Amino acid sequence: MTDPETDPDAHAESDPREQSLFEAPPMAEQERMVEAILFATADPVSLRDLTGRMPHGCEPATALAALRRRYEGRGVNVVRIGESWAIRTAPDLGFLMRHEVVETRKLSRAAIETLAIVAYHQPVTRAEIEEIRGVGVSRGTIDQLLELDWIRFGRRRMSPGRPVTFVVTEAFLDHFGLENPRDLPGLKELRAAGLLDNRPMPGEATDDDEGDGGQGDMFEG
Amino acid sequence: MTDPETDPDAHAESDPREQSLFEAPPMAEQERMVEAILFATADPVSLRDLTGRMPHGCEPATALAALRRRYEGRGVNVVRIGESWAIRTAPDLGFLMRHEVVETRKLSRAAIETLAIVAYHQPVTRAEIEEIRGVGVSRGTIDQLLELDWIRFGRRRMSPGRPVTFVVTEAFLDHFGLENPRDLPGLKELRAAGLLDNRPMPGEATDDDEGDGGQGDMFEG
Amino acid sequence: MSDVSAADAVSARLAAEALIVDVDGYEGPLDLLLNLSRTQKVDLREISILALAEQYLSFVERAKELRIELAADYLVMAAWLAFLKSRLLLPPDPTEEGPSGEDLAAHLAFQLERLEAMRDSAAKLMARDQLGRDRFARGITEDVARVRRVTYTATLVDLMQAYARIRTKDEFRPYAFDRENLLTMEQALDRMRPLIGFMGDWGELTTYLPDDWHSEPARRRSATASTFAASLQLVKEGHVELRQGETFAPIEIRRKST
Repeated sequence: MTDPETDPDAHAESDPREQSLFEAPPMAEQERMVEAILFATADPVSLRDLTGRMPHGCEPATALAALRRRYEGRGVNVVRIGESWAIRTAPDLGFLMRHEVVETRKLSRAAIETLAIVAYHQPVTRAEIEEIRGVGVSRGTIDQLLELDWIRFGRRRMSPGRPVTFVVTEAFLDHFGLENPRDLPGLKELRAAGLLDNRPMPGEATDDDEGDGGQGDMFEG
Repeated sequence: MTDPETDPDAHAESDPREQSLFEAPPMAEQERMVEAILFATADPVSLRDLTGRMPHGCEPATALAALRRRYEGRGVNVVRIGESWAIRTAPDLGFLMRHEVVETRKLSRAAIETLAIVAYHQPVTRAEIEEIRGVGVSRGTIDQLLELDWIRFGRRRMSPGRPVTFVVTEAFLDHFGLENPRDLPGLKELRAAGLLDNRPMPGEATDDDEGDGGQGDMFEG
Repeated sequence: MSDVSAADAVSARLAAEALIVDVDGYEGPLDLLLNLSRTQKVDLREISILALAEQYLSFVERAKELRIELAADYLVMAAWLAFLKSRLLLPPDPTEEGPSGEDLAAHLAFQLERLEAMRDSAAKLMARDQLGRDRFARGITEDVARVRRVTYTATLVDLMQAYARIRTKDEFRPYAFDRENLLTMEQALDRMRPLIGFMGDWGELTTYLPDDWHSEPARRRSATASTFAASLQLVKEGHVELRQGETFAPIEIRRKST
């Protein structure tokens, strides 16, 4: 027998529902209570908390076990966290908790220039890109284009250091509505379209020994 | 024999994330997903959000209906709030949640009455609120309701001065457990008794478009 | 209209005096009228508006003694009620325009009833199970990670312009005219106009370049461009015709037959 003077649970007069001390709610009702408490409480709830919050005579452990079974295989599960319990998203549905926001941005100037150089000069090495742009090409720019799947690694150049080359991808052609990189307007057409000044390139002659001349036929004719 | 080409459940073995555009996850799986999403947030989630977050081809409306039935009579329920859905504890278990009660600033009687007028007469202009209450409405009262996110600005009234109107929000519906503004207690009776009419003072020029039956379209249908 | 009992008058007065003390509870005239009508304990539709008006006016009288300032609302309502009272007391004059006392009284009754209805509704609303008091939302919310997926776009024109920009970058320099190697369109036009009369059948445009602009590439390019532009201008003016057999074929010019 517990001593009513020392048993902390004996002071049931504060029970909000005026449940009689000796009639606990039916188990189904207790399960509902545990469910509501676990749902609404901001922190995981210990068995002790549950006992304290539920009407007198309840057996939260039993209710909890039933609730746990009920949620097995559901979209959320009753999980144990240390000594406490909480309702959490089923692990396999975590992907739903990411809300993807698609944002469309214009490609940076560095990226579009690098892309243009790859497109017109492919296969082209990073050193060549830098040479043509006249400024360094950041790792991030290359990575971005690789990630967009607009450029990919081509074959290695058979020159000292065997540098990797870059070429454009099918996705690139798709995006820009080209059937073939050769469909890119040549320098002459750029010139005709007023996109290119017609002065001879000061460094044009030296461009070729750097590359393998691969792009040459692309621009002539 | 089910035809694998037409049976939507035929491809159920694959991971939902890898589903192609045309194979929605089985309905039981969709129900789990809706369950997880609704459980994860305190705010109501619109059908549109659900559709956006679930894999292509899902039908959250069907899954929602099933989920709602599943939670009938449980400790937490699936409730509809305007065009959105949420999970809320069953009202009869509120007594367990004493810990969770957030003490809110007590609303003044002016604020409560103004809120009721907006709810029952929406969309309603400030002048109309004042006309109904027979007293000026202080800026603070409106501000307080706006701040609580229980009312918001509706469309402007097409009458001289193009006054702004006020309507109640989804948060209002959520707070008072209403599926939609039509469910306001006693609304039908009030309307039948003509007590939601905007009757002009006799002898006053009747302002035709002022009383454009503003709230009609909100409640009808 | 003396159907207001003395007891009611007393309670009405008490209610009226309460207004002075408890301004929060009694906000305004209609509000007060509603309370006065309640003290009559009758259906609003059967209320004696006249009695109500009298009670109200006597309140305003006394309130004036108690409080120096009265809200404008009260005074407007008082004036309106005084008008209403006079309308109700005087026999209707058929020649007079405007609403009858009965109409005004009916409207006031409607207003009071509507306010009462809103009071009731507000009470019903507040009695509902409220979120955060009787119903609760999820306590542990799982933040939805907003994954920002950025897609980049560029057009073919962007691409070509970028390339053109790179290819011409080396030549960017401070703007300066070197006039000696530049044939302006105006100069070309001046040169072409007198020649139109002598143009026969189709002839290559290049033959119309000034003699001393043929050899040096820079001068030749400028002359070609300005002569071409000038001939376009002449086409536009209807003096000549231009044609080109195919891409990159020589451009030919002739005088337009009239």
